Amino acid sequence: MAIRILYFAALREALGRPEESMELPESVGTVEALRLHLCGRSGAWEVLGRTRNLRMAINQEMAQPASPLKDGDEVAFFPPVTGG
Amino acid sequence: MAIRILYFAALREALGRPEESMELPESVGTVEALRLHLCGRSGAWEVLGRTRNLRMAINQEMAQPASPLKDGDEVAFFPPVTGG
Amino acid sequence: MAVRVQTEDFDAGAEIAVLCAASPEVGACASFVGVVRARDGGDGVAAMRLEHYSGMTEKACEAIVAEARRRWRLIDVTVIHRVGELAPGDRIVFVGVASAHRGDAFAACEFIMDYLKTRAPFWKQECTGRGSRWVEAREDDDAAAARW
Amino acid sequence: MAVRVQTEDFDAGAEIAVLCAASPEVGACASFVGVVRARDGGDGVAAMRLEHYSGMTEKACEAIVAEARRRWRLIDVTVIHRVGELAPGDRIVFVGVASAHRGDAFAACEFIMDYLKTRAPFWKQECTGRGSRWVEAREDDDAAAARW
Repeated sequence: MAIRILYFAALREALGRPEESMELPESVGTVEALRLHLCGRSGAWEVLGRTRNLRMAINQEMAQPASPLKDGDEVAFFPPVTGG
Repeated sequence: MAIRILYFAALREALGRPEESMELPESVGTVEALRLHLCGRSGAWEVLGRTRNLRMAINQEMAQPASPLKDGDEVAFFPPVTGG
Repeated sequence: MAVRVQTEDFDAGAEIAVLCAASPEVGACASFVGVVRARDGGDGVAAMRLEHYSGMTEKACEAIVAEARRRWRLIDVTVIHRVGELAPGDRIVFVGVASAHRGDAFAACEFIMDYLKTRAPFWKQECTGRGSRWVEAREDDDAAAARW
Repeated sequence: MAVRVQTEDFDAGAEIAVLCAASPEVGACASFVGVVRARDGGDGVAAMRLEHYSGMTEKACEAIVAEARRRWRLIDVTVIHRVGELAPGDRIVFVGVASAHRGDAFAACEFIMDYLKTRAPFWKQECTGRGSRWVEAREDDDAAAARW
């Protein structure tokens, strides 16, 4: 299935990109599995393994690690928020 | 001793006056004694005996029944406040 | 710090702007505006009159602000209370508190309002179609002030 | 109810006036203005940039306001959050809540701020004399949001 991934703030800077589209392997069915899959790219991508309290959203709603992914989803990774 | 007494809101209306000056008898040494002394005038003055939670101030500071009076004091009687 | 008792209306935005500019350390400004309700329960309110104890009012408000400053870390505080004749929809009271962080500003602003309601010598008289009446003190307000 | 995410400044006084006029039953309007502190601890802040997740931001703010409306009796709510480049002393955020009585207005206003701070996807980047850095989330803010 095809998904779009967005990165924000310090994560966006560390990864050098605000977003990407990708075709997911069969084995990647949750947002946590996606995070581990992206960590596997190594180099800068390790940031997805060591960002404290990494936040994840699916289709603009906060997601849990076990939240399932489906074709066409917009997934986002970002650090804890600091607005207000 | 001579004092000035102020009345506010419903109390002022019931008593038909916003203030008065009076020479206190020797026996009236506290704000509570003053209240009872004024009640003794009877008629409308009974309102000082039956206003729920009657408030008293001496020289523009909240007073307790036992607060002592001295010459030149400005005493005030009023109902519970309702501003804000 | 400013405490003002006045017949004129106030400009909440201008007051907030002054509070926000009080120091480079201001990060938060909590404020409150009280309004004359046009309906209070069933009766329509045609007009309201605010009586106060001139002299004591200012002292009482200043004492309340001083107490708030003892309890929280505040940068600046403004209290404005109107007196005299007011119409439904009119603003009655403004309390604004500037602080570095929002927790102090919110707590102090609500504290000042709760104390104003129970300790500052103002009295409201409402005129409805059935005549005028002095507003009764609310036990809710005593309970709100007793929390602090 | 209005939620706005914008680069432009806002007029807190005008927003409060709209909230106060939302219904004849409004008796209370609690509001909050957040400001870019010119000093944050020791370092002087030269500029700030607010990044957000367009689309999710608005949804998150609306969900927070909806939750506040479930918890308290509110008449109207306005949330404005600025994004983009800001300077010290600039206003960042406005939250205003109109209600019949002040207890609901104060509680909902503080709740909305606490939730915005922890649940709405905004990120602050500060520029100081020593370069730029992403502001760290504060545990205080998590604790504040967890109270509700």
